[in-house]
This record gives sequence, C-alpha cells and structure tokens, in this order.
Amino acid sequence: MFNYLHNHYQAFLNGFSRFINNIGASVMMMIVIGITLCLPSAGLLLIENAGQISQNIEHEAEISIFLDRSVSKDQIDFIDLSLEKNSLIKKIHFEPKLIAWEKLQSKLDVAVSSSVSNNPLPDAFFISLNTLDEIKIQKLLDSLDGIDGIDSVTVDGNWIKKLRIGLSLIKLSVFFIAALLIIVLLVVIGNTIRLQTLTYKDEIEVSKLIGATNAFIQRPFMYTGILYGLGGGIITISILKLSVLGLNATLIKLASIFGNNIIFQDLPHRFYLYIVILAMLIGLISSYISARNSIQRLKIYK
Amino acid sequence: MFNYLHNHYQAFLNGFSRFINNIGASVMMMIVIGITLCLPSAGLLLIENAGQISQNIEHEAEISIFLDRSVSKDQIDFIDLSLEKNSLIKKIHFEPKLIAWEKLQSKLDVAVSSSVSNNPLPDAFFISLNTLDEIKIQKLLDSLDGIDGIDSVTVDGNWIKKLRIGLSLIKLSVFFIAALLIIVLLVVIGNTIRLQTLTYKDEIEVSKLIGATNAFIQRPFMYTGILYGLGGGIITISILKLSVLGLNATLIKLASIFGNNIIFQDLPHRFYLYIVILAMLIGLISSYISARNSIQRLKIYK
Amino acid sequence: MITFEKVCKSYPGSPEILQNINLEILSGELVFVTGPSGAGKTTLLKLISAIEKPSSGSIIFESQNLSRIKDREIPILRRRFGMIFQDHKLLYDRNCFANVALPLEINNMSLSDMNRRVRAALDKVDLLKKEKMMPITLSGGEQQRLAIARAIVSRPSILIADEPTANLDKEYAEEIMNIFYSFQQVGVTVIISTHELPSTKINFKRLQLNGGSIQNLIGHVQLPS
Amino acid sequence: MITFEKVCKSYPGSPEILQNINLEILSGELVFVTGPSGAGKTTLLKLISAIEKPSSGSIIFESQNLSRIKDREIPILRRRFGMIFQDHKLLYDRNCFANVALPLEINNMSLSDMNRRVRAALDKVDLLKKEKMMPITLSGGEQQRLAIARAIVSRPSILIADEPTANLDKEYAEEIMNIFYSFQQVGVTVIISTHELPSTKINFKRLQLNGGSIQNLIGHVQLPS
Ligand SMILES: Nc1ncnc2c1ncn2[C@@H]1O[C@H](COP(=O)(O)OP(=O)(O)OP(=O)(O)O)[C@@H](O)[C@H]1O
Ligand SMILES: Nc1ncnc2c1ncn2[C@@H]1O[C@H](COP(=O)(O)OP(=O)(O)OP(=O)(O)O)[C@@H](O)[C@H]1O
Ligand SMILES: [Mg+2]
Ligand SMILES: [Mg+2]
Repeated sequence: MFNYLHNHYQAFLNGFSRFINNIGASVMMMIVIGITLCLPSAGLLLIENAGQISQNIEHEAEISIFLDRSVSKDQIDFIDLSLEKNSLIKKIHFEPKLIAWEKLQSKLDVAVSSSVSNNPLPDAFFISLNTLDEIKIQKLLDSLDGIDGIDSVTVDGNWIKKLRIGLSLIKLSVFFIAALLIIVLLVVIGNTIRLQTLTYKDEIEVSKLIGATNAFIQRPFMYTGILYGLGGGIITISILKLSVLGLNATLIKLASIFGNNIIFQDLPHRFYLYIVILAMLIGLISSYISARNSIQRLKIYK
Repeated sequence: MFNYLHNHYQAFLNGFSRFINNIGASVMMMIVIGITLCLPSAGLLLIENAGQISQNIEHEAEISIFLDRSVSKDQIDFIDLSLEKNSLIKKIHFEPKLIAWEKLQSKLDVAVSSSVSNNPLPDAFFISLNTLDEIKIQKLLDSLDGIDGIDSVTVDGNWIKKLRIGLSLIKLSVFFIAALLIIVLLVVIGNTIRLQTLTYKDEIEVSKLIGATNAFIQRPFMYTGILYGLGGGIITISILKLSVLGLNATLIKLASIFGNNIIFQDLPHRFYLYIVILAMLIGLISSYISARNSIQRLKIYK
Repeated sequence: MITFEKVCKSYPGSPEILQNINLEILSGELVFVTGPSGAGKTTLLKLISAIEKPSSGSIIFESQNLSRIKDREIPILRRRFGMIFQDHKLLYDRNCFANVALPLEINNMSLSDMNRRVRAALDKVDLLKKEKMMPITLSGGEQQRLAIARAIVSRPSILIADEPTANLDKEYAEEIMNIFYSFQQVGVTVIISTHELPSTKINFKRLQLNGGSIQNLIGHVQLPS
Repeated sequence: MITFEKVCKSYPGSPEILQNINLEILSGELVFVTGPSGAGKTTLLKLISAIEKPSSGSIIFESQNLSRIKDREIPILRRRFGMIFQDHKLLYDRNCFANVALPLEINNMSLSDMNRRVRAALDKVDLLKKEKMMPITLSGGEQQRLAIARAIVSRPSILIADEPTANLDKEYAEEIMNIFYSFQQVGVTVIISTHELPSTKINFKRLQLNGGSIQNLIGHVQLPS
C-alpha cells in the first residue's frame, strides 16, 4: 500500500516535471481547454438564466376571457366559481376594466390616452392552465363559450410556446455543442499526449527494456493530462466569473436603456467545482487512452 | 529558378508524406481548425444577417409628433412644411388618426376594440432623423414645441438605439471572439508543429550535420501547416453551408410559429474563399514561427 | 540456468539467422559469444532477454519457457537482468546519475538507497566525477562505461553485454572485463558478445557463431596462465 | 588544407581537453587520430567539421577561419565533408536507401542520379541487398557500414570518420579500411579516429592524443611491407 502510494507520488512528480519542462505546451493546452470549456459553460449559464425567466413567465396568463361590457357582478362571480371548479385551470386572475385601462394608458402615450375620454376596455379573466394539450384546451374553450356574460375568449399561449420551443432548441444546441467540444478536447489532449509520448520514445523504450511495466510508464502522462485539465478548468471558471461580473456591471450601466430587471444570475458555486472536475476528467481520460495506445504500440528496439 | 521550384516541390512532397504518416494527428488538427473557425464564421453570418435587418429598420420613425385633436388641415400643412425645411429630418410620415385607429384595433383584441365606439387617437407625424446627437435632437424638440397645433412630442428612437447598441455589442464580441480563437488556433497549430519537430529531432539533427540549411529543414513543416489550414478551412465552410441549408429548412418548417419572414441569407461565395485562405494563412504563419524557433533552438549534438 | 532446445530464429522477410541451436548456460558461468558481423550474436542475446521470441524450439530460463512467456511477465523477468546494448541506449535528456538511477526507480527504491547504489556503480566504471553531466557530453568510451554502470546498479543475477568494449582502448577494455569477472566471482551469470576475446587468464565458455549461422559450441577454455 | 594554430578547447564546466594544438593536414593525406578513451579524439574531429568552435587559437580550412565562421556558411562547408559519427546517427524511420540518399536530397539532386549514386555507395559497403530494410533490423556492424555509405555517397572532398570500425570484426574492419584507402587514392583527404591502427601496409600520418591532452605529432610512418 505504501509502495503503491510512493509509486504514484513518484509518477506525479515525474508528470509534474514534464508539465514544467514543456511549460509552453502546457500553458497552451490549459488555455485551449479553458477557452473551449467556456463555451458550453456560458451556455449552461444562459440556460440557467433563461430557465428562471421562463419559470417566471409560466405564472402569467395563457387564456384571456373578455366579458361583456354589460356584465353584472353576479355573473362575474358565477364565472369565477365555474372557472375555479375546473381542474385544468391552475391560476385565475381577474382584471377589472378600470385597472386594464390604467395599464393601457401607461403603455400608450400620455398624449394619446388623455384625449380618450371613456374607458373602451371590458373586464377580463386571465387564467393559466395545467396543460398544453390542444384537445383539452379546445374542450375548455367550448365549455367557456357557453357561459353567459363572456364576450370572447383568446388563447394567448402561442408566444410562450414559441419561447419554450426556442429555449429547448437553445438547450439542445448547447448540449450538442458541449458534446462536440468535449469530443474535440478529448481528441486534442489525447493527440498532444500522444505526440509527447513520441518525444519521450527513447525513455519509454529503455524503460521497457529494463523492466518497467506499461502502467509505470504511462502514469506520469496521466498526471500531466490531469494537470492540463485542472489548469484549463481554473481558466474556464475564471473567465466565467469575470464575464458574469463584467456583464452585470455593464448591464447596470446600461440600465437606463435596457431597464434594470435583467441581471445575470451567477451559477451556483458547486457548478464551478463540477466544471473543474469535468476538465480534469477529460484530461485524465484522454491522456489515459492515448498514452496507453501509444505506449503499447511503441515497439521496443525501435 | 527551376532548382528553387524543385526544392519546394520536394518539400511539399515531404510535408505531404508527414501529413499522411500522422494522418490521425492531421485529421484532428483539421477538425480543430474547422470547428474553431466555425464560430467566428457563424458570427459573420449573424452580423451580415442582422445588419440587413437593422438597415431595413432604419427607415422607420424615431420621433412621434402628436397633434391636437382639434387641429385644422391648414395647421397640418404648415407643420409638414416646417418639418420638411429642417435639414436634420430625413423622412416624414404623416399618419391620420383614422389609420392609426385601424392599426391599434388590429393590434388589440377584436373583443376590446369592438366595444370602443369612437376613435380616441390623434393625428400624428412620424419622422426619422439624420442624427443621433442628443443636443441637436433637443434643439429640434424645443423648436417643435413652439409650433401651434402640436400637442406632444415623443422620441421613439430608444428601441432602435437598443437594437443598434445590441448589434454593435454582438459585432464587437464576434470580432473579439474571432481574434481570440485565431490566436488560440495559432498557438495550437504552432504547438502541434513544435511537438512534431521534436518527434523529428533526429532527422533535423542529422540533416543539419550533413549540411542542410534551416530553411530546407523547416519547409516541409510549413507545407504540413498549410495542409492543416486547407483541410480545416474546407471543414469550416462545409459546416457553415450545411448549417445555413439546415437552418433555413427548419425555419420553413417552423414558419407557422415564427412567421416566414426569417430566412438566413447565405454568405457571398467569396467569403467562403476568404475563410479557406484565412485558415491556410493561419496554418502557414503558426507552422513557420514554431518550426523556425524549434529548429533554431535544437542544438546539434544535442 | 538457460537452455536452448532446437532454437531457430528468422526475421520476417529474411533467411534464418540461427538454425537449430542447442546450448546450455549454467548459473555463474562466464560466456563469450563470438562470430563475424551479422552472424547473429545480438540476436542470440535478444532471445535470452525475451526481446525477441524464437521462430521455433524452446528457451528455458529457470524452468520458465521464454518462447511462451506472457507480455505482462516480461517486466518482472527483465528486472533480474542487467543489459548493456550495442548502441548503449542512454537517455540523453537525463544526466549520468539519473541514467544509472532508472532501473532503481523502476524497482521503486527509496531515495537514500538509490543515491548510495548509483554512486557505487558510477565509481566502479570511473565516472563518479561526471555524475552531474549529460551523457551527450561524454566521450564514446565514457558512454559505454555509463551503460555498464546502469546494467550493474540493480545487482542483476544475469549480466548480458553486447560488445561492451567496442569503443574502448585496450586499457579500459581490460578494466571493464575485470568488472565483469568480479561479478562472475560473486555468482552472477555473465554473457558477453564480442569480436575480440580478452587476453586475461580466466575460465570462460565460448560460443562461436559462424556466418553460415551454424553454431560451434566450444567448451571451457583455460587460457595459459 | 587544414591548419590548427595554438588551438585550445574546453567545454563549459570542465578542464581543457585540448591544449595549444598546432598541426597541419595536407590535401589528400590519410590521418589517424589515436589516443585513450576521453583523450579528445572526437573533440578534434568536431573542431574540424565546425560542430564545435575552439576556445582560443584558429583553425584554417582552405583559407577560411573556422573559429569565426558564420552560422549560415556552415551548411555549405559541411556539404563538402563526409562524416561518420561514433554513434552512427542513422535515421531509424527511413530505410537504408533513404538514409544514404539524405545528403543527396539536401544537395537537391535529381531522382535518377540519386538512385545510381546511392546504389553504388551501398554496394561498396556490401549492403545493396538490404537497401529496402530499416536500419533497426541491421546488426551493429551493418549499421556502421551504412553510416559509411552515407558519408561517401556525396563524393566529399574530406572524409571524417570517428571510430568507424569499432563494431566490426577484423575482416570487415580491413574491408572498410580499404574503402578509405581507395578514397585517399583519388585525392580525398581522410581523417580517422581509432584506438587500433590498421595492420595493412600503407602510408599514413598519426596524431597521438595523450590523456593529459598534450599532442604528439608523429610524422609519416611506413609500415613494414
Ligand atoms: N529485426 C530484424 N529484422 C530483420 N533482420 C534482422 C533484424 N535484426 C537483425 N537482423 C538481421 O539478422 C542478422 C544478424 O543480426 P545480429 O544483430 O544478430 O548480428 P550480430 O552478430 O550482432 O552482428 P554485429 O557484430 O554486426 O553486431 C543481420 O544480417 C541482420 O541484418
Ligand atoms: N559537450 C561536452 N561538454 C563537456 N564535456 C565534454 C563534452 N564533449 C566531450 N566532453 C569531455 O571531453 C573529453 C574528451 O571527449 P572526446 O569525446 O573528445 O573523447 P574521445 O577521445 O573521443 O574518447 P572516446 O575514445 O571514448 O570516444 C571527455 O572527458 C568528455 O567527457
Ligand atoms: Mg550485434
Ligand atoms: Mg570519441
């Protein structure tokens, strides 16, 4: 056991000294890993943020029910009651015509609204549903149509559908890009390690000739790979952290233009840990595979 | 002269055979270059497309001038005249209240608008300016304020400003990312070539010892670098072309959701040529620098 | 200790180098393998150290059949050998000390033991003064001696040396031979290929390989003392 | 052709190897450099081929001062030399033919000329049968002969050989020496370091380097015929 640890310690020292001896190559590997991992990480950040926004949106209306302008208080109560009984409906929001008018006024130009004397808007219910199932929604709409006092019903959900489709498209492409980039990284690191084994081919040959096992020979390369991953991961999270801070600072400065409700949520800290671990894993796996292949293939006496 | 060409031909054959002998490393280099260059190229595509959209938008209004509801035809003509005399104003569009009301009705829900009996909107001029200079605009606003028949003036330009700022931010970050990625590519290719020179160090040493010049030794590496660039460039434009085709096919399918006015413009064909040339240049430059350094540094007799 | 039974060896695409070799090397023997260039001396040594496998026949090393040895058993076997290669196979990116230390590193030896053993080996070949130097700065003969130090540092039970005195003048060659003798004295089996037999008085066995790849086994020879 | 004037050579961090050497090598001479291991034979040859520069003194090669030669003039100089290195310096990823062809490639020779010249050189060292083989599959002596073929293929005006017969048995060593003689016969200057003078009858000049790095210049010697 002590022997085993000592072995690994020696291999680590060896790998570390190779890392230092090729410091140029090492730094470039770390930068490559760092920048490459930035992309999917930034994607993760976007998804996390977009996810929150879309969750907030979920609570907003999906069906608008406009009532007759001449509707009575009793009728409104009755409609409210029948809506509340319906299990498809998650949330009900009643908007009296006065409030709706005020909102419209604040949206339209003052000049315009001030010239309108009487409120042209009706009372309305805005409800959100548990389902996106077209058939169920259609049934609900049909049943609403029959109720007295309801003037018209509009399904507002389309733009949320659009947003959701858009989001899931983005999510999909981020995962796709992430997978692609991780493969690229595996290949790049693996190839770098392979080229490195070639530059150490004399040492590998001699070591084999005097009785070193393949495991012994390949261990330092694996530590080099892990170090690449560690460095690269640290670069990634540094860039990410700085970007979030920088972006938010900019957004605050630009608040007058964009409004200050857009603030980037930072990733939870454990995500940063995950990124570093992922990077190290990538370094380990690619160096393991490529060193193994390369060392096994290297014929002794060549 | 013939000698010179023969020399380069030999070096090319040599570089090509190294490219083939290390076909694994070569393919991975090309994939790395190809994918890396995709990003700024896709950015270019986006900018080109966004640029066109924003040009279309430029012709729309930036200042809205709402007139008194009681304004007379003469007053309108007078205002029109004084607006046309102003050199800051690029375009004038008069929107009678009737048309404005129709537009609003089509935007609002039918149920709402049908319940509004009389048109609450005023006549309006929408003008676009030659300038974005705050002071000049303020002067213009002041002068407009004095004119009889004008009820209120609103500067609508904000969202265009937002779009423009957004676009130029995107443009800037695309160029920034492009520069970053090109540097990364230079470093990655350079390092790969450097590692390759190390695997050929015996050959380099012996060649030097028997009278080869540095230029002679480094030439094949440069051809290898150019080949990497060529392959990578071709991969980039293939991905790009396929993406544009695929994206447009998808957009057409989704036309029912997003509307079918969004169609990606392909890049002009000369851009594809530029991308390949850029990739080859990157390959050439990085392999030149790294092979040169590496070969000069390689001491003969170690 | 080592027995060849009807061993043949040919490389792909070339005629048979060794034909039907039978021989026995006893533990503690000193054996010289001689023969003209290309006769197969190096090939014979490679067969013993399991670098090459015989085309047919069997090689028995301490009841282990080397013609059927598994890849993962080879490292354990090799650690018992001290090998000196015709082309030295030194590592030119490590200094002399680190070159000699390599077999001990592989055996996972502690640093202090390593220091002591490496210094002793370097001293034996008269290179202790150059322990910090890189092999590339050594003369041809010094490199050869360095390779010998690396072979003896792990106190192998068999020493296999391929023309260990090729680059050495007479004086040094004799010194090196004396080192081999002293190892033999303490029970190490020593197998040396050479194209020049030593002129010292000592018991040895000579295996003469003829260019025609037929082997003449000449028994113990006592040089005139 | 080559004149050493008060040449001293020391490597950084070690004592002077060559002290105050004066010597002259005439065009067309056959020169043997002898001396014990570590005496500085290789160093002397490296000074002549501008691989090392002298610490002081000057080396004149055909009125060109090698101690002050510019880096970009060295390749042109080297192409006139045929060099055989103590460690061969063969390329193990090219076959024998390609190894020998390398100097001609550097001289930008046409393929057909190259073919002819390479075959002739391989034939001279008795390796024409092995032209398609990789150097790693050659025996030690065969590799040495391959290195000789590479040195003579470009018909150099000076041949510099560092222990070219170390790995060869007597017979082959004599054959190789005969190749060098034949080059000398056609006017090539031949400089050979060795720890064993040839036993053939021939005129040569011997430069004896003593371990103490003082040089004894022994004039033309005519061996008993
Ligand atoms: N891997 C190989 N593939 C093909 N042929 C080989 C291989 N190794 C050696 N040979 C051939 O086998 C023959 C014997 O080689 P070996 O190295 O055993 O000779 P040797 O007796 O050691 O010669 P030397 O004294 O020159 O070192 C040579 O002709 C050589 O070309
Ligand atoms: N680059 C170098 N740096 C430091 N010392 C060196 C260097 N090259 C050679 N030496 C030392 O100079 C001395 C002479 O070396 P050289 O190679 O010239 O000897 P040699 O006469 O060729 O010996 P051999 O017969 O063993 O080849 C040796 O002691 C060697 O260690
Ligand atoms: Mg041999
Ligand atoms: Mg020497």
